[in-house]
Amino acid sequence: MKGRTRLRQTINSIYRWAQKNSLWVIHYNSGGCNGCDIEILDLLTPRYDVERLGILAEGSPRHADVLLCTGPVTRQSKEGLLQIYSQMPSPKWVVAVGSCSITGGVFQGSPTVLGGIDKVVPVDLYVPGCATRPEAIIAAFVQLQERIAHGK
Amino acid sequence: MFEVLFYLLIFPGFLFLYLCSWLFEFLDRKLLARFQRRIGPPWYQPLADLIKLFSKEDLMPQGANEVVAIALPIVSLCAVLTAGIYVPVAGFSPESFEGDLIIVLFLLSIPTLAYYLAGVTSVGIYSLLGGARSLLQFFSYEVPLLIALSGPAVLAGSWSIQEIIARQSETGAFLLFQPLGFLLAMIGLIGKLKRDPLDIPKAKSEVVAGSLTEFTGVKLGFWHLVMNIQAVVGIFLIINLYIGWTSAGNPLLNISIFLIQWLAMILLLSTASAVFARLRIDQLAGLGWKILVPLSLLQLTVVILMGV
Amino acid sequence: MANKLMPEDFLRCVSAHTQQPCELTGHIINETAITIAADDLHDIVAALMEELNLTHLSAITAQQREDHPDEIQVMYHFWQGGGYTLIVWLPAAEPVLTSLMDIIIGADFYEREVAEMYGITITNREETPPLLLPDDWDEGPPMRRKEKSV
Amino acid sequence: MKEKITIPIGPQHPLLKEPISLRIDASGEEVLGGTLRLGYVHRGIEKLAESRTYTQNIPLIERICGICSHVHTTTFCYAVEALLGIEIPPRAQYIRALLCELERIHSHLLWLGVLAKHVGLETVFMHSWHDRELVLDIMEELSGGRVSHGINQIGGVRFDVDAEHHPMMADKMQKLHERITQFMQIFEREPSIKARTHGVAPLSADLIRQYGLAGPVARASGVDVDMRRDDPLPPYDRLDISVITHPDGDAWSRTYVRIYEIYESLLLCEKILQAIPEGNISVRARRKVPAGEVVVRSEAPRGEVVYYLRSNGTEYPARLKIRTPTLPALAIMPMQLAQIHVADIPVVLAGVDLCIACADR
Repeated sequence: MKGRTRLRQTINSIYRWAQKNSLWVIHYNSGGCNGCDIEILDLLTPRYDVERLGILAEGSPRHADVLLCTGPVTRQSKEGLLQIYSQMPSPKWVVAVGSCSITGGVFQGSPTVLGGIDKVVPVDLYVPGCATRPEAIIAAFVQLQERIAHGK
Repeated sequence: MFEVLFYLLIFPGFLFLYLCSWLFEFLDRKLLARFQRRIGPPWYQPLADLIKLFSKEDLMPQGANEVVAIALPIVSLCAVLTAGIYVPVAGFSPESFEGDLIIVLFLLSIPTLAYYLAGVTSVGIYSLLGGARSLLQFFSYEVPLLIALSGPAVLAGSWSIQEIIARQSETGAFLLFQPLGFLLAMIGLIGKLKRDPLDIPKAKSEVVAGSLTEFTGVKLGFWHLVMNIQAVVGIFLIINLYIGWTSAGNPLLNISIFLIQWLAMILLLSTASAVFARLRIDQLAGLGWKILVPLSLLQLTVVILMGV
Repeated sequence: MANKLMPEDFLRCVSAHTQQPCELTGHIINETAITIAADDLHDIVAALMEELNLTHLSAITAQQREDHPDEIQVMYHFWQGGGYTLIVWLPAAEPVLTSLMDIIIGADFYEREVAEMYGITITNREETPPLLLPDDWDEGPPMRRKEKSV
Repeated sequence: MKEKITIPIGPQHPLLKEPISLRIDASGEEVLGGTLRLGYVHRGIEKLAESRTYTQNIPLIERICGICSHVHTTTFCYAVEALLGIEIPPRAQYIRALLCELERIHSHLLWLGVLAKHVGLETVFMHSWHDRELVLDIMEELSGGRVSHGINQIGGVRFDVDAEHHPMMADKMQKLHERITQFMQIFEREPSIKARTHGVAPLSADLIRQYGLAGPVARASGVDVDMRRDDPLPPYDRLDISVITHPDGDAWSRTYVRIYEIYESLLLCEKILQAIPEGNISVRARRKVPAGEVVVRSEAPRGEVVYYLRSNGTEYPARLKIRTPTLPALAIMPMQLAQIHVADIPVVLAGVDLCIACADR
């Protein structure tokens, strides 16, 4: 029996190493001011270039591991957020980028705003900042990678 | 028996082709990144991507046909691997007979048809669109590609790749005789591999991920493997048909010369993908039938006259 | 650039198409405004378009002022060299407007927004889904004053 | 494969940075038409603005849209200052105009990258967004923020343009100028781009006038209107602006107009930096605004922004109406969709230069 569990452990650690080094990201804006979205797109550009960390931007939720969402979930875009989250194969992680995706930020109190991604989907990492800086998002990715390496 | 297993699994078989496809994907993404003033992925990225895809949960869209969705990537992987066996690497190929060029061409176009079937069977509008576009694209690049690739066969007077290589070592590389044929073969290869200027079936901003939109986990991993190995085998084929091979003493030197030719071709492909914008499907069809086919026919007649 | 429209011929054209007396008011800075009745809005705008070629409808603003709680003020901001506004007052109980879509197609989105934000029913145009409000919105027009909501 | 299909470009799609729901009905590769559903980004800004004081409103209004945040706060501040009857010092006017022009360059470069990405030219997307970092660096040096700058306040601006900013800005703008000329050459000579943009989704001038469009999309169809020249806010009446138009109104002319507008904005920035007068940068403004109404128009990167503001003597605005340029641009889009291929949808969407956060408010 001992050999089997050690085999399972090595396979799991290899899987974790692979998941750590190959995070495929899908971005969803749930009603924010697109300040954070252009900073997320900035991650792909030469100055910040997240492909060094093995991060790719994907178009289809089926191919994605990390859901990067911005915006203080408006009532109209809540159903889209749930649909994307359900389509993503596990293991999946959710990163909420920007102050309004954490608490509703400057749009708090508006009748059409739910105020925060964690009111709809479970969130793994919060990245504060109003128009989050690309460096902060990269720091969040590095932290997510360490968390994956240690088995969530 | 042991030797066949060695050929099948190790040298021109799965392991060698996988290592080549790993190197190909890494170099391709690295070169594209360097064209864009970016650093690009680390060397182990293709392996990490593949293992991660194998570790993912395998979702199946409700309406899709389970068996077909699993069978397609495996069938196209086998087709591409067997094509890899017949294509000589640095002048050496375990099996060669008259007419193996035609078999290789047929095996290399199985993944495209499998891609179309994958698109049609999986539920979802983007897969349907991606599948239909890949079929449309198949007809517009396949004819010029086949004619261009049959040019060397006509020149060498035989349909066996080894013969073509042997003939070229006597008369010099066919590239010098028919540069146009080489160009058409390259365009056809870009179309077959659905690479950047002609990546219409999987254009991210139009049809999300084409036929592969609904595929997850292991199946997606297989599809990526198929696409990469198809690229590797396609480049080997064009090197053999157009640059030929003259053995140079010890095997180490042979392998390195062949590798250099291979790297040059990858650079060519990456430059093409970094430089050109994506065409529309009707423009590609127009380009294919109005320009590529007449050119390839002209090329063929020139070759026939030259050959006689 | 089309010639600059003078306020005098703006007033002349508007008063030519309405019985009530109307005069230029300057209470909105940067704009020359005229208050008109709701039901001759349509043909005044039509006349303005033909005679003065005033086609650029910048925006439609609606509001329920605290000093006129039982009325809704709707303002059509035009622009040609300078700002020109037509002001219409509607009863807050059941506000009704005639659509300008048949002469200015651009008014479509502005009218739909004003209709759903203030609960104004707009006649002679087809029924359309909400423009900005979520599909499951059931709390009535959001911009109306809460204590006066009918 | 000629039966009718409906392609959902839903709330999430690689084509869209922001959520809208566009249902395209096509038969085969021909697009027949499209229906649009907005409201995914509607946060009720006008409702929120009534429950905040004028100074608290500036951070809110800055977050209507991340790309044109400075134009919104500038228009709002000019509206409040008009109601207060105060005149901000000329240096503050020039600094506001400088940031408006920098934001226009930033927005057009961003759009250039997005168009190239949709046409399949990842390389131009990477290069143009890398050069956009130059503009972001300048804005960060001036105001500390890359996207939302927070430089405006009622009565003037909060940060000054110091002496050592001038050489830094001049050098970066010179580099930007060379890069833009290279992009223009790429877009003019590259045959595959020309094939994808020439003659795609043309818009006639009177269609533009019927929809009341005024912006790069209108100028690309030959309608010669620019709020900086026709209805200028303070510093622009002292600067001469040449308006760039293009006669035939298709995807290529929209590209042409926007790229040359980057040149024009660079020139304007240099003129502003030379003509900037000395003096303090803000004036004290009372918290309570006397009763009154005002309408202010200004030129955002995407067209005409209209602000209607009414005050009732308290320190809270009584009514704030914002009309952003993307709304009419979205209204005209179904007309463009009726004559293109499925593969042209990205080019049309990029041509409209969608800013849904502006449109939905």
